[in-house]
Amino acid sequence: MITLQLVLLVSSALFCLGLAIVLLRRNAIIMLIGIEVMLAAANLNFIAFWRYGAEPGSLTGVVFALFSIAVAAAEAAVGLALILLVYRHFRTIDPGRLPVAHD
Amino acid sequence: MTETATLFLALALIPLPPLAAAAVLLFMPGRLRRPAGAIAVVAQALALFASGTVLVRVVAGGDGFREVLNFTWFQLGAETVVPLGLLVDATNAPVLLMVSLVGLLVFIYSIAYMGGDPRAVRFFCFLSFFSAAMLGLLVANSLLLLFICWELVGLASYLLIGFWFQKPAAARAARKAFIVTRIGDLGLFLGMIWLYREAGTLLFYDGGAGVLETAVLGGLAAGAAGGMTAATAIALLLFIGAAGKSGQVPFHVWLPDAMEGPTPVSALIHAATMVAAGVFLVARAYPLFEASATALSVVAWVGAATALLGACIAVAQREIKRILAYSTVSQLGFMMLSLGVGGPVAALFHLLAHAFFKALLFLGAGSVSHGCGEEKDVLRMGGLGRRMPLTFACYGIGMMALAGFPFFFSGFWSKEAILHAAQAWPVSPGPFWIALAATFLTAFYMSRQMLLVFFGRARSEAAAQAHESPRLMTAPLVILAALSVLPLVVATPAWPWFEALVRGGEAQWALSRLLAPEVWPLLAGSILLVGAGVGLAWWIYHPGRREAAGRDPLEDRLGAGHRVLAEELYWDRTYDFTVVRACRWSGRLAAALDRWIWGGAVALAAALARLFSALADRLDRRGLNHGFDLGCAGLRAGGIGLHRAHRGQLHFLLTTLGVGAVGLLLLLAWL
Amino acid sequence: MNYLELISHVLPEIAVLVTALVLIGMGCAGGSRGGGKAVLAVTAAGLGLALAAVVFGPESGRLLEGMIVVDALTRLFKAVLLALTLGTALFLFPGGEAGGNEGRGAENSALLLLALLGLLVVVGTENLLLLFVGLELASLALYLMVVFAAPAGRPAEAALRYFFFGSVAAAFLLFGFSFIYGATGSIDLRVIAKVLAAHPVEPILPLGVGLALVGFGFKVAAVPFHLWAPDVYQSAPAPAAGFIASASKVAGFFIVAKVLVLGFGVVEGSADWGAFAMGWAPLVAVLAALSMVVGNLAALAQQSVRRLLAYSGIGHSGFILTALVAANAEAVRAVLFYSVIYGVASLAAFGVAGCVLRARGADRLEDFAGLGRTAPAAAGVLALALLSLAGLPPLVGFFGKFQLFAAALSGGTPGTVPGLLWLVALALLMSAVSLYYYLRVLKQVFFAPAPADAAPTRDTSAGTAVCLVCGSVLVLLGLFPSLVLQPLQRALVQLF
Amino acid sequence: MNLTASGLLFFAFAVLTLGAGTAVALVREPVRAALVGALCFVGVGLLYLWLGAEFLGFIQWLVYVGAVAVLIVFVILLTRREDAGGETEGGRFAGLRVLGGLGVALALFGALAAAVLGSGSLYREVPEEPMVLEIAALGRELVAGAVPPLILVGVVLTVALVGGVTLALVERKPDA
Repeated sequence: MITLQLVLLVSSALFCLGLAIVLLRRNAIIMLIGIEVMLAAANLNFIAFWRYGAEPGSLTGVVFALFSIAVAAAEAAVGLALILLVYRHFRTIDPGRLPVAHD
Repeated sequence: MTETATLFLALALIPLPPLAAAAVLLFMPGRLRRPAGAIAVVAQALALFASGTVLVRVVAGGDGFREVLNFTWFQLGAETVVPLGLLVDATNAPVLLMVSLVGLLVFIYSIAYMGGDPRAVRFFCFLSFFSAAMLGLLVANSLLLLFICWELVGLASYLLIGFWFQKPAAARAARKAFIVTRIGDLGLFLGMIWLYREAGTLLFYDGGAGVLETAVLGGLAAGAAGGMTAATAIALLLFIGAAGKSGQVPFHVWLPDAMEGPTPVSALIHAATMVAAGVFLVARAYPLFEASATALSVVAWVGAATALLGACIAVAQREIKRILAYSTVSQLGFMMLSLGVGGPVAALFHLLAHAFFKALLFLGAGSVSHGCGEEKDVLRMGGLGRRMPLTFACYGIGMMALAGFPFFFSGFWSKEAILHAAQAWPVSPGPFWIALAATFLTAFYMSRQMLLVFFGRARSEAAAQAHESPRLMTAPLVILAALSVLPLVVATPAWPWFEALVRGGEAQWALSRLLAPEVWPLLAGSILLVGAGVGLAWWIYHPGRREAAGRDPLEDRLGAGHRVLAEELYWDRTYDFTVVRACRWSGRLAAALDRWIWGGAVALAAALARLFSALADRLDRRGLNHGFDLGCAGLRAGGIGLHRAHRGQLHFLLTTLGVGAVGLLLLLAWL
Repeated sequence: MNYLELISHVLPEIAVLVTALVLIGMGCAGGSRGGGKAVLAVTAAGLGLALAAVVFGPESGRLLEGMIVVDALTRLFKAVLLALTLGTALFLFPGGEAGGNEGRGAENSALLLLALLGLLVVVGTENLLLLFVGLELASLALYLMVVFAAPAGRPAEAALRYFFFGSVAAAFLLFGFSFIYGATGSIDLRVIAKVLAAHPVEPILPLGVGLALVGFGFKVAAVPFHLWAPDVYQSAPAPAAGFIASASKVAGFFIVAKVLVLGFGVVEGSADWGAFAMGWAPLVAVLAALSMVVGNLAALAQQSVRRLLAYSGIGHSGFILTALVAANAEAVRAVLFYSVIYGVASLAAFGVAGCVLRARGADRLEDFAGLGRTAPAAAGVLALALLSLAGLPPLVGFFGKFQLFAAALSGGTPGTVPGLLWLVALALLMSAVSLYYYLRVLKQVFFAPAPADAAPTRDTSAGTAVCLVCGSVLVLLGLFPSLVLQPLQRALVQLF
Repeated sequence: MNLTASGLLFFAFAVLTLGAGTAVALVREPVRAALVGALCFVGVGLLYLWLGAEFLGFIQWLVYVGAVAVLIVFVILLTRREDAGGETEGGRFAGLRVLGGLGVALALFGALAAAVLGSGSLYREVPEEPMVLEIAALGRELVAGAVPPLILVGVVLTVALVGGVTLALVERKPDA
């Protein structure tokens, strides 16, 4: 009774929620969480397509999701390192308060 | 070696010596001015010799002579071959001779004129480079090769106009010339690509498969695309390029400004050769134009408008070179007009004749201002006839050739042929009457210039102490004067040798044709018109009159009309009111949007505003003079507004990304 | 499957990876402190080895469902990427010191190589999974490179922007890939193409392609996904900016062309004027048009030359995408050819900008005044690069543009108005605008007198060599385009 | 439409996940936002479980809840000294910004939902046979078919490590 469509709607909503977090919050760390939510939504898609797929014997979707979790973790690490660096220089993690590059 | 091989060796030798000279001069130390000039002159002389050989061969070849040498530039896979080619026929052989001859004379003149300039070596390098590109353009048998040389000619012109870049006006004029002609080149480029799409080749002649041969032309003229045939569209696009280079009305604005360059440059590039490249392109691609009556009509009307407007504006100019520049615009209009009404031979002959006498006039003008201390205003000269007799005599011959004095000048007969062709045009009598008016005005403004410069009393200190120029400068004048007279024999209705050469057939000598009923009334009429023009000029500017220095008697007689003409028809002012305003306002709009409305709409709206202003800029530039520079400033201001939109905060950037994504998806949904 | 076979097909990548690890080791051991020369030597040696591995490695192979693909095309582009990276390294790490950050040369070079590794993987795969991981590897390394050489405030801010922009774009890309996987059941481009040819297309497939285009648009800096580029180009240290502008962009265009034409050629749709049809062609056409207009107009207003180059790069993305819309073999050839020469030209331009930046401390237009006299080699190459970008014959940029636009017009039946005429006309108009701002730079370089107190701009010997190589490439390819076109054509014949 | 236990469970997990996600967007205090973020990741893991990918669910919890969320909270604590009051809703156009962000997100959702609802083949139920993700099969896949990405992910993590370490090293050498 739960169709694939419903799962996809949930993942789409999750993706847009992640985007909304990125666009609405002015704390770089929370924005980072938003990005992770977006990536998680994509993973949910992969798993859903795998589960509802024609040939569940193939593990493609799961493997893709697995790797993207790892990549997302690395991305989070780099992001946090950059945020810390910016914090050290500007004493803020609000991107809106960073001096914008001028020329 | 076979005869054909020798011919192509000679053909290849035409652009190569100047190119080699340019390469050598590029690396030559700046103090070796004399050797530099010598190298350039020798290279040019070689090119002239080769051109002469080629012309002799063409003349000997007779009827419809055409030799083509195509070679593969490179090949991709089995079927895609990119060929280039060389071509010699009666269309380009005389022009080749003219370009290398005028080039040689100008080079010699330059040794004297530019001898003292610290960057003379660079100057000769650029001149040789220009000459090589121009000659390459003429011998090309491929629109691609022609276009490459075409662009190089533009680059050389940019470098030469801006040669005295310390003068801000020169730098501006150079940029303006480069960019305005390049806008024309866009049309040519687009036409070339389109032609390539239709024909699959860009060779002019290729044993039946070239773009100017019947097989391809038939295909081009057949298909209807959006109300016109492909031939019409392509021909019009090519004509945009030709109009840009040859200073036809929408694009003529760069030509008068280009006079900021050194005088030899004006003579070589902006009188004799480069500006003729557009006319030559149309003549070269004439079969393509003939395939489309619409395109030919456009050419005719644009040419007529240019001829008249150029002549009108020239009437009220005061700067000696500027008068000549507008006269060049006007004469180029005559050539285009002739092409449009179906007289390509007359156009070609006028091109050749004009090249000699206009180069003569420009060099003469250079000699005049050289003689009276770089004075340029004709109203502050006067009485130079006595102090510079040789220049006066040569200039007089050039002036009479340009004005169309009867019988003994090449200009008379070439103009006669053009008028004749225009009269015979079945589509409309308009261009013919316009051409007659322009003929009258030409005689008037040239007489005005003569009277003001060489007759009467000196109206300034400098003019009173004028002296004749050095031998090296006057010698080319004499030769050019001779050349302005001599070619008359080959293209009179009595002995249409030139027409026979280009069109094929045998020229018969028959003096009686001059008195044929379809010839003599026009002949007589145009002589009357020229006489009227000269008489009017004499009436207004006769040497005995006493006016304050620096005042043009025409001003009093024409009143407000004179001001309109002197201000070059107020095109600047109009331009300022329309385009520049539009640019500035759209820039402000972009900035305001940036400030007040948040979101991705900003970038979009700013981009649209910029797009429109850029379009407006392009559109309204037609017919508008140095407001162009203001236009560029407006464009820049708009660009700044757009740039501000991008300097937003991270959230703005990310939202724009989101808006872009949504936009893409909505576009998908909409489709 | 045989590991040995696998290894033999990825030898270039292994060479780059090992070199990067060696450099990291050198960094840990403090090796770079002694002298950057050692770092540069190791980097160059590693790149040389990788180049050799490309040249002498296996000529074709397709392993693990298209994860590793070796054919003439991938080998050609791996070689191009390696060469561009070598140029970046020689040009922009003078003496191995990166912008005053002594002692970081080793790690910096390692990151450069790791970014390159990501790009090599991306070029050599037809599998969406490896494509994604490779892109992420390149992106992460580049984020770090932007901030790495001089972790002062401004690069840090630029890196943070770059990171957020890139991460959001990557999320879009991944989300799009998930839909593509769902709609076709595969992540192998060849299989996807087969499935699409056989089955009706549902809306989620174009949805997936559209979302993926966001990610690709970020990579090639196409409007409206370009906003990171000006800041990053301007604030990043020269090596990173040069790499982003050349190698990274070449790989970006390669992968966009390959994915769209190879995998989704069936759902191309149409961007012909008045006959738009659903598919990726109208989307790419819109991106192309926006990029050309925004990039070229915004470049008019720039004072910083690197920013100007960034906007001009955005404009060039538009030109390149214009041809891609036509989506035939000719178009792919034109796109790939132009992206290569664009990479060379912008490497040269960024290299010279980097030299000026080092000598005078800024890269405003005024700082280029008199360069023609103080550093003629650099100025000459800058002129060649900019005029080539402007498309002036006989430099190679002219022929590249001719090919691009000829390819864009090549579709449709002869005798009718070409469907993409509107796009090509816009592109030509914008390329006329571009001439204006390139001339602004060149005017400063050749015609403005150098300020009396300016530090002289010196070329390093390696820098001069790269200059000369880039310059001669631009001229030589202009005269003999077949040097690159011929192998490209041969490689493409296998593909189509 | 009859709700089965499994269906109810799906809705519960979905509501948990989306609710927690919404909370991240709304909660002002960074630490709390991070904690509800972790809850969101837990919900995503539950959805993985529901879909039969137990292994991935556990990985999700391990990586996100165990490592990333902890790291995030840690960084928030590191950076909160002067940012204690959470983010300032400063700027003249905060309202417009929120409106724009919401608008973009909603429009995107509309586009996604339209495409998903318009695809007929997605109206399909879960295949009947019980689905178990065999870890052994996954392992075999990783060492056989997915070796290149496996190694590459290792490299990606190396980059993150090098980056983190080196950027941290900068702290010891404050710039002049």
